[in-house]
Amino acid sequence: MVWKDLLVERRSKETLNALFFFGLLLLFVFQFALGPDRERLAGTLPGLLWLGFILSGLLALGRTFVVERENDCWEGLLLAPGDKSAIYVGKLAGNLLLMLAIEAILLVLFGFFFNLDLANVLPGLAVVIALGTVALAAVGTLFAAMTAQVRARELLFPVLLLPVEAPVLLATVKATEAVLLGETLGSVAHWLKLLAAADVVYVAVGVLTFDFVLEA
Amino acid sequence: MASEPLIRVTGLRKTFGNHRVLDGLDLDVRAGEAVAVLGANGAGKTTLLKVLATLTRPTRGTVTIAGHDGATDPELVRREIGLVAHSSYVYEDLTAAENLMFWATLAGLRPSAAERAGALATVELERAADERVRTFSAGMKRRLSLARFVLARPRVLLLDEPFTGLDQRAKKWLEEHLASFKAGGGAIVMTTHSFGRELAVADRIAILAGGAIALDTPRGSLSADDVHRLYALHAEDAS
Amino acid sequence: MRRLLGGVTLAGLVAGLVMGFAIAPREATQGNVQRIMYLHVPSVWVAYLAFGVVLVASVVYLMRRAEAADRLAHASAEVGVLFTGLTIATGSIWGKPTWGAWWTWDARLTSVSILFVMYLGYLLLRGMIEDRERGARFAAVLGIVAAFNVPLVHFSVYWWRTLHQPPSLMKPGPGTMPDIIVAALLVNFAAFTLLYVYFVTRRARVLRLEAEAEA
Amino acid sequence: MTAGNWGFVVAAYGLAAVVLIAYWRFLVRREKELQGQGSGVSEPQASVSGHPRSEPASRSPLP
Repeated sequence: MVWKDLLVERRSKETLNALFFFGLLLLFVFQFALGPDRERLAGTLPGLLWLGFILSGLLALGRTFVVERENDCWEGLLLAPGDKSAIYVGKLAGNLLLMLAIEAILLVLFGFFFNLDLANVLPGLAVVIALGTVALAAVGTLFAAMTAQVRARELLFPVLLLPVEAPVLLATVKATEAVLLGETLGSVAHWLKLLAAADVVYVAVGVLTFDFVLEA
Repeated sequence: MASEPLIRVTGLRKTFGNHRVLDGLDLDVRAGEAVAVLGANGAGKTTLLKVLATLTRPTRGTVTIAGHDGATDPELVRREIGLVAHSSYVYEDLTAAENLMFWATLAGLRPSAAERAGALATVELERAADERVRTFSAGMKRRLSLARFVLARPRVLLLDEPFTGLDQRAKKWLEEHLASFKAGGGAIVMTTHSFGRELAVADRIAILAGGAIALDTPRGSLSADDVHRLYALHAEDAS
Repeated sequence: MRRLLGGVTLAGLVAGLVMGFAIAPREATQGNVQRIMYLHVPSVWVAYLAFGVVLVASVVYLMRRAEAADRLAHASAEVGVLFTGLTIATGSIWGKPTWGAWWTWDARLTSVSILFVMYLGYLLLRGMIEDRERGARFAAVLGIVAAFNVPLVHFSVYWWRTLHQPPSLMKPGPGTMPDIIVAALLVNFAAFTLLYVYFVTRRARVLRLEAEAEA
Repeated sequence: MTAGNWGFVVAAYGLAAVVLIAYWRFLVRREKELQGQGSGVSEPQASVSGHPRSEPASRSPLP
């Protein structure tokens, strides 16, 4: 599954290119909306960063099953005998790779535009981002499969996903804030534990229920 | 032939909202038999195929394929069937060989390179194996989607308007392919809204109207004109 | 049976009102506004109860495919959203005289609001799917995800609000409440639970009738 | 600060009463509607009693 999706993506390069551009635009929008004042931006930076991740994540995750829909392969997946959770894990892994790639790009752009010194905080930041991204992608993949066949899916997907991801967003923003201020990961251990718990719960629920989403 | 039919549908009903698409449909298909289901657009042909393929659950009634109930054991049913719908289930950005490999892997098969090449040769796509599906014609895509079943060897083929959009050569090829599938003990259900090549393959003709089979008759020596006369008669009756 | 339940519920609600307004005294620090608690706290309780029932019914539906379980989940989610809305509204009305603002990002109000939008999404999803069976399946999956999310929401919001500022704003600490107020609260808890059962059974019946009319 | 606060209490209870009664009336009306329709048009078995019964006659086990 991962192999197939990556292959498709490499051939078309649609998603990654578009998302790169989207990330760049987001930065401009943030900058314009908040003004050029560095001081003020610094306080909102963790929030902005995750807002950027979430928005591009919504786009990327929402497209999870577009390949299937455009090629009418949805029913084919369904009809494949065997365990459907393998499809979920495959899609999740693909989404994770995609999102981490986008986030890496966004992070570099943020560092560049907002004059951040990322080198020192990178290890801590990487942990937070990785934990948060798994949680985002796990629920996102599941919900994308659910909304793929529904009317008004572009609307329904974020409407369902955002409230569910609220705790993840709170945790990641707070943890990112601490890391950017130079605090150790230990000081935000409770947030990291919450994120880890969310990761475990979301992935487990996803694996267990994906069968029911896909089947008809 | 006193054996249990390969496909047995009893009292099938499927509703969408307030609309009963299928209502009280019965159908039996035996091994080595091909049934052509004729019906107007919107008569429920595709819905029938989807229910047979375990893609949607019946509202009422049962579908049994090779002794497995589609509602309770969809996995077992899925091992026995091959569905070729309007959509061809191929990824446009992958090559023919990659598509085949993907679907085989998903089905839990581990075909050797020779087997894969053999399957592509069976559907006469060996020369296009490494070309992207995007460049294929409709006939080639349909052949490719059939290639999956050369590997998986289902006992039941479900075809949604299989001859539509194919050129003469592809039609002839499909006809022969279906005939040999039948000869190998497989059962075929195919839908159509107007008879062409289907007549040659079908052993029985079933007219779908008013949500049920209005007429189920051996093809015998019926001509396409006869079938259409029957269709007009029974479809109007039911509606 | 149903009339009996309705009657008992009504009696319970009346008893709750009497307890809350006539028998329980004016609370010393908050004054009469505290009486909103008799409405607010049982509403939260019913909301959590309802979402717990959604979880159980969803799991049962996915395992057994019993349509009754699906209807129970649907009815319970709807009633849950109703009471969550009430919780937020009454909390907000309580907040105005107490904190001087209709809305503060208080930990409880925030987490209840997240639940509100989460389950509103659940109802939205149900409304958007034509195929009854598929709608039931997807809703069940969402009901499970949402329920497992409840503790995560709770902790995250609690830490978010309280870790960097003293957690002093709203503490109707049970230890400090006079017995009579506790008693009034308990009566209202019971009455609201009955009301929940009454609403859910009725709503589930309506859903069954709708399904039968369609089939 | 207490004198005017009855207004808030009344508002809270009033709102709750309006919402709950409205929902109750919605349930009653919808049920009447469906029952009238059910007994008039389709199958006679369409519930007259209030028994919670799942899908009648849907899964007949015998072939």
